[in-house]
Amino acid sequence: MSDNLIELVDIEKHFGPVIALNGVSVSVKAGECHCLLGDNGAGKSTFIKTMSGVHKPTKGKILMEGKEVSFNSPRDAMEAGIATVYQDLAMIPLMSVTRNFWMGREPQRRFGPFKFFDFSEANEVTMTEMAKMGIHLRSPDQAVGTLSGGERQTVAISRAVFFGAKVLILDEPTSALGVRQTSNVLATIDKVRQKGIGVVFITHNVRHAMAVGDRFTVLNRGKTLGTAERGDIKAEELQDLMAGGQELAELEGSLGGTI
Amino acid sequence: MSDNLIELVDIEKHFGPVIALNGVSVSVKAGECHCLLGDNGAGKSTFIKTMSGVHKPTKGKILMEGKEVSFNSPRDAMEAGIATVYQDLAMIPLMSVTRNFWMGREPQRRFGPFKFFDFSEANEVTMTEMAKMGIHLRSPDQAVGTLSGGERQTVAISRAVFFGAKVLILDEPTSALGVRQTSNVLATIDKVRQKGIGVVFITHNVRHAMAVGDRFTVLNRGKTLGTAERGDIKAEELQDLMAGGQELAELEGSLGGTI
Amino acid sequence: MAETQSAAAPRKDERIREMSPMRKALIRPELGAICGTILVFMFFLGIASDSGMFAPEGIINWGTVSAQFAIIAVGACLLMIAGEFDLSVGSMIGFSGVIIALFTVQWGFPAWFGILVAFAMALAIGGLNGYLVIKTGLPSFIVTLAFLYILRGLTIFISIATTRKTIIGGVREAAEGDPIAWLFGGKVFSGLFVWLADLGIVGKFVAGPKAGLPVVEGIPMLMIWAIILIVFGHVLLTRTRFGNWIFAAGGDAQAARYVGVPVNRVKILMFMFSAFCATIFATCQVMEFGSAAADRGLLKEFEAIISVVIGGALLTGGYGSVVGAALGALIFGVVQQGLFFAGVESSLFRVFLGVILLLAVILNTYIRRMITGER
Amino acid sequence: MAETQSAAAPRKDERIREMSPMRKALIRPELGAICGTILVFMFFLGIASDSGMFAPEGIINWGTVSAQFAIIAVGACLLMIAGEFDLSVGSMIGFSGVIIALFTVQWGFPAWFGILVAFAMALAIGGLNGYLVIKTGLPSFIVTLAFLYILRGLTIFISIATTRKTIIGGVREAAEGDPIAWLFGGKVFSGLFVWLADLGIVGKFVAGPKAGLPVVEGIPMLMIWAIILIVFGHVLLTRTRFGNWIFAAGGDAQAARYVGVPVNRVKILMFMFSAFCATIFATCQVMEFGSAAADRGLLKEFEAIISVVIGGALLTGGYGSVVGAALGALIFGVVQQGLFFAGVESSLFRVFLGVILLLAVILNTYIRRMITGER
Amino acid sequence: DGERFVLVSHAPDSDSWWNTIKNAITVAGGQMGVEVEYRNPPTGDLADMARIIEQAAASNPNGIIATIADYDVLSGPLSNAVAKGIPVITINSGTEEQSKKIGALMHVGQPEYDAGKGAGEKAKAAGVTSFLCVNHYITNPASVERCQGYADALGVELGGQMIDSGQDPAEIKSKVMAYLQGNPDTNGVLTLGPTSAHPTLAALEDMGKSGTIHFGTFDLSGEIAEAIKGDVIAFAIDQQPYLQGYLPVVILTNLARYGVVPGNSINSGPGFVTKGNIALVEKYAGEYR
Ligand SMILES: Nc1ncnc2c1ncn2[C@@H]1O[C@H](COP(=O)(O)OP(=O)(O)OP(=O)(O)O)[C@@H](O)[C@H]1O
Ligand SMILES: Nc1ncnc2c1ncn2[C@@H]1O[C@H](COP(=O)(O)OP(=O)(O)OP(=O)(O)O)[C@@H](O)[C@H]1O
Ligand SMILES: [Mg+2]
Ligand SMILES: [Mg+2]
Repeated sequence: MSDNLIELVDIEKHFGPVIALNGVSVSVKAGECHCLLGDNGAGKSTFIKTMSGVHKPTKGKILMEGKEVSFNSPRDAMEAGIATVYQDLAMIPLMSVTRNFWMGREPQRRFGPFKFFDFSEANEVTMTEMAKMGIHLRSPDQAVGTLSGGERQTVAISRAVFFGAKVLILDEPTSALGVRQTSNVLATIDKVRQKGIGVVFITHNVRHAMAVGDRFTVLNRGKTLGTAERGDIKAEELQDLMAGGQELAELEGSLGGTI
Repeated sequence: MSDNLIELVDIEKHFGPVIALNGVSVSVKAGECHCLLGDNGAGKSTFIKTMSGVHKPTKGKILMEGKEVSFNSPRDAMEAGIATVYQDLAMIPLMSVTRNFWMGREPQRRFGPFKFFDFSEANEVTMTEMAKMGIHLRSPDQAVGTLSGGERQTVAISRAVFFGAKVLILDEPTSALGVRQTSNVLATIDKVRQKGIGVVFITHNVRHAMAVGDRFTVLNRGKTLGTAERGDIKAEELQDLMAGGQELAELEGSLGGTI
Repeated sequence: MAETQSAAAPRKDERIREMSPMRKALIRPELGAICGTILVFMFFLGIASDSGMFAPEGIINWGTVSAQFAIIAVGACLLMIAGEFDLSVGSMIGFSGVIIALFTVQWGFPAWFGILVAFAMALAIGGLNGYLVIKTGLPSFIVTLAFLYILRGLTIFISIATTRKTIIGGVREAAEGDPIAWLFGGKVFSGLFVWLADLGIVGKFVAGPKAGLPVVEGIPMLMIWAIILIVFGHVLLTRTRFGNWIFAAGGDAQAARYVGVPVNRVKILMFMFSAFCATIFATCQVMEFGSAAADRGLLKEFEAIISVVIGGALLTGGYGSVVGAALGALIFGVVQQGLFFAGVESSLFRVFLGVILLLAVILNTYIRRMITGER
Repeated sequence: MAETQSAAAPRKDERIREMSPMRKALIRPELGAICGTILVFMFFLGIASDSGMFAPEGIINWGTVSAQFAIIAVGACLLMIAGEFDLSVGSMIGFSGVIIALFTVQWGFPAWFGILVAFAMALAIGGLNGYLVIKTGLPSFIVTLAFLYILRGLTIFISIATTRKTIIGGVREAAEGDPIAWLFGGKVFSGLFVWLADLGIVGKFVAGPKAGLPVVEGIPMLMIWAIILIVFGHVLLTRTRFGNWIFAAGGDAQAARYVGVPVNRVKILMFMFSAFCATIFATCQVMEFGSAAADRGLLKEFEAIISVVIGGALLTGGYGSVVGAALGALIFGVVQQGLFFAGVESSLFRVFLGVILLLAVILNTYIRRMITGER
Repeated sequence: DGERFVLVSHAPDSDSWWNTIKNAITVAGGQMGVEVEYRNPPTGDLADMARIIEQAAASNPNGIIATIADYDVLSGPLSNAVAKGIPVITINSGTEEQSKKIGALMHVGQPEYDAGKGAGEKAKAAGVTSFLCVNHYITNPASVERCQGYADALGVELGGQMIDSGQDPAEIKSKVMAYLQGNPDTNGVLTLGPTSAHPTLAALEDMGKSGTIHFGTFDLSGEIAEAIKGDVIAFAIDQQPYLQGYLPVVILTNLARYGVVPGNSINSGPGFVTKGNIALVEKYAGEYR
């Protein structure tokens, strides 16, 4: 638990004239849930996309278990053990659950010189993994489009876990979910963490962050405002930080401080 | 404040084999914020779409200020004073702020036998209304695509208010927003309510509901679980109700009860 | 309090460089088409200025071709901005022409009646296209592709079944003295050109039956129609309530529906307008050349779409400009005729067209991203 | 605990009626095409069974036409499932054919060399198409529309510039004894048909130099190619990792990219495969008929797309089946040739085609919604 | 009685020239009491035409009438039909030799190149030195042969003098005008049919060049007849398509009924329609002429 699974140092990322990240450092340890918080446009998504190989950082370095690495594609990052679940892009609704589950890492079976998608294995694994997460599918051929939002998130998470992710990144997995679905996802995060996987969890909801987070990093306008351990910081302080710290007190006052 | 602006009685709505609403009654008073809560798929969106004329109810009736009405299109509902802001569908990103603001109710100026879109008035009103809500545009021609999510919500809300809505419906306006943007939207709701407009506010976040809500109605699987006044119910109870009331206690326990 | 807070936000954004005001003023949907037009004219002024391309007859020449493209491009442009497109334009041109010829020549009705029938049928078919797209929720590509085949088949079938010909001549004679027909086939401002010829600005015929008359007889009604439609389309789109609805229907039909825009009506009307433009095209053609043929208009749908896209409209709807589409048609016409004036091997025209299309669209995409903040 | 809770949810959903297992087993992407095929065969068995349509030569006849459609439909199908489409297929057919003919007849290279060059160029152009779509982010409609014009223009230009003709004959003679050419132009199983003719099942020629030989010489290689491509496409799509990537690339390119699917590679490869299929088509045609012409393949892109769409694929990608596309091609071929057999006025063929397309797509949409839960 | 013949042409659906032949087979069919079907590839793709011939052969008609638009493509299917014992008569494009090689009974028609050459010889006699060939269907091989024959008869390079005009009348007109403005020394025009002839007439009219340029065209129509009378068009090459449709049906019927057949091919053209012989032609132009 002491050593960092992954460490990103002084990451900068520019998109043409836009400076999306301006020197952000974050590290994730095994078995911890590291919450990434911040306002809209703070750069959270950009940051984790850098981590998962979607963007190449303009400056800064990435260390995996102490060694410097460089990801040229999401595939590289996945192979290094970094799995990412994006809110809207977790699954492809037109495809079956099995095909989605294995997408990009399909199990193959040799057949003479040819390799085929091994459906019997894939289906079996999918069904059992889904059952472990509490989702009982009618059949592994069922299209993802017929699942609810929370179920889709869960499929995506269990896929990541199954493929032996060392670091699991979740970008706003709970924003569109109801209370029950949310608690389902949070419980899943908790389970994943207990397996010794490092989780990066992005949310706008301080309560959700407090519920599962071990450490909290707040981004603001492309910079880190600092990292705090669980227990060192209260929900209200976090909230202040997330909003940039200014003027919010006033507003909160008028609304009862319960946002 | 005593009389109902709008009252929906025993609404049922079926989509082919799916029974989305199965007898839901809700009323909204002037100057109150009525929160609609419930799990994913509970039927909240379907309910408010019935209210705003998108769907016709399979059964049940709608009373506006005591008189029974029937809406054949969103236009009808708008004309009766019901304005709705949908989360993802509030604005059209490719169009300018002015065009979005006036969409569907463009001001016209006669010019002989012809009527033209009165841009000078439209632009002026847009700029001042936006400024009132705290958004300073570079120019009214700016495309909505260049605004942030919270700003888009605010434009949509101020549009609804400007057009003299008596009832303002907001479907999950805060789910993708950061803390600061959220408080902005909540503050806006507060302002709107103070003008004597009835607000229907859908959210999954109990805190957001508690922050601005006067009454709370929880839907579950197409039915009402009941309506409570502010002060009569605690956040935790509401949370329980939203999740369907079962088994959640257990889960909460393991996660510290702070979802 | 909320005000101060978010009011401050857009102002103090240190993370984005500001655009110069000059650049901002220039950036508009039709910018690409404007640049393209300037380039194309410069190019042909350079290589073909001594070929008569920019003499009055030359201008009327490429002007007419461009006007033709512009007429169907306006319809295609508004429809595309409303989020749909129409592959049946070409077949509709053939169909309307044959209907007019059948009624006037074959069945002996007055020309105005034939024209009215053709417009009525075209509007009905356009409406049907739109109705099917709306009701079935199918992509307009499929529905109008089906009508591309259905209309072309019907046109050939009807003309063969009734006249045993696929080319029906004699319309001009039949339409002689008709109260409406001259609106489509005539030429205007002939007096002006006689005057200009007397001044020596426009040349005169020196030989043949027309010796002494100006080489340019007048402005063909085709051009007048093109101008009317461009102005109408432009005003409709940018200056009216309905224009705002067109943008809204194409930008996000669902969002527009929810604020009360009658999206279905807008889309169906635009399908009808596209068919209307095709019929204008067909009528002008029939009246000018005096004959209708079942194969008229082949591939015109692509040419309309190309003009519109060169003009900066977005294939997926919600963005574009009628002026841009008109400039696209102008580029199309000038390049096509210019290559002839310049004496380039004519089969290479298609190669040029393809290359121009690609370049224009890449430029337009870049401009659009700057305007709309799209990524 | 979380388990029990959501585990229960899908089971006790009282708000949705269950589908019968029978219905569930039947519902598959190609269901519409299967029904269509059955209907079409029943129809023609009814009205044209005595016209020779179902005699061996008749079967070979519509079989060959369907095989032709199927060859390009397989390419178009995989490309469409990968989320793109290709309007340059028809022009590519003309281009490849002319290239082969130029190399073998005009420049005297061996046929295998000409064929290889044509395939190499087609793959390069397909790759370029794909590269442009990926790099510029433009819709493939625009990019391939540009290539529709560019390739057709080049084909006409090259053939006129080098041979002063738009048709180049004599390929068969030039390809005599070539080690590769028979793969495209030959016929197989001739022995079988001699035997069948001796049994009297297949007729024999009665006059001329071929007297005594069976009227069906053998199965044309075109059909063999169609079967190979269908099987290859089907297995690739449904049974391999790459097939899963094709679905993923078309279903949601961004989501696929994020889980590590090399979407760009998949799409570019599919553009190349589509060009490859077009070249197979062209080579078979050139080798069978011995000549190439610049107008070959006109409008074939639409026919390929129509076959694919009748076969149940989604125009916007991510959903479809190669078997469905093959059945779509079969329907297309049978209807086209069958109407001839049945003696229907040929111009009505297009009307039928349009109507079948509309009906098929409406049926397919309904089926797809049941499968995917799409709304 | 009730024999069934199939006529397969190479023309796309909308080619107006073939109406004459369609009308001819209707007339002949009525007179002979036989059924004649007309088939053609919808887009004019010759490979599709080969399929149609195969299909026609499969339906076992009493005879097939077909053009030899491309010998390479069509010789196979046609000789197979002959080998099946179906009498074949070739018409229109193609040569007598090709017809013989296929094993057809006879050829009724006129080769395209020779027709173009005939036109060119007339033009040369009229003093044409620089010409324009308006090709509205450049993708069809026969069209290029006509222009080539014309050029060869004049003894000049074809080169850029053949233009790819497309099928849209306004575009054809504009392109002709553009060409003539760019090449003012042009003194001869050849159009390949009504589709290109009508807009070219309009173009000349607009440019005031009607009657000043030697104008030849293929095929006839009302407008063309009018222009011949008005001295704008010098001649129209008429291969008398009516005969190409009528004769084969009559001959095949008689062959089927009485086993009689003439021994030689028939040249239906080229007939040159000029002001001198226009009167009779005009009445039926586009329908039977
Ligand atoms: N591809 C891109 N091109 C240009 N600018 C971009 C791009 N992606 C992100 N940005 C900009 O970078 C900044 C950070 O965006 P990012 O999506 O990382 O924010 P975020 O913290 O995830 O916000 P949210 O909470 O709304 O998801 C924003 O200003 C955004 O506009
Ligand atoms: N057009 C439709 N056709 C068929 N079923 C529908 C349709 N719209 C909604 N439903 C179904 O009706 C039920 C209620 O959906 P609704 O969108 O109202 O839920 P919600 O409470 O808004 O959920 P969320 O919190 O996820 O937004 C769901 O089961 C949904 O699948
Ligand atoms: Mg984000
Ligand atoms: Mg909802």
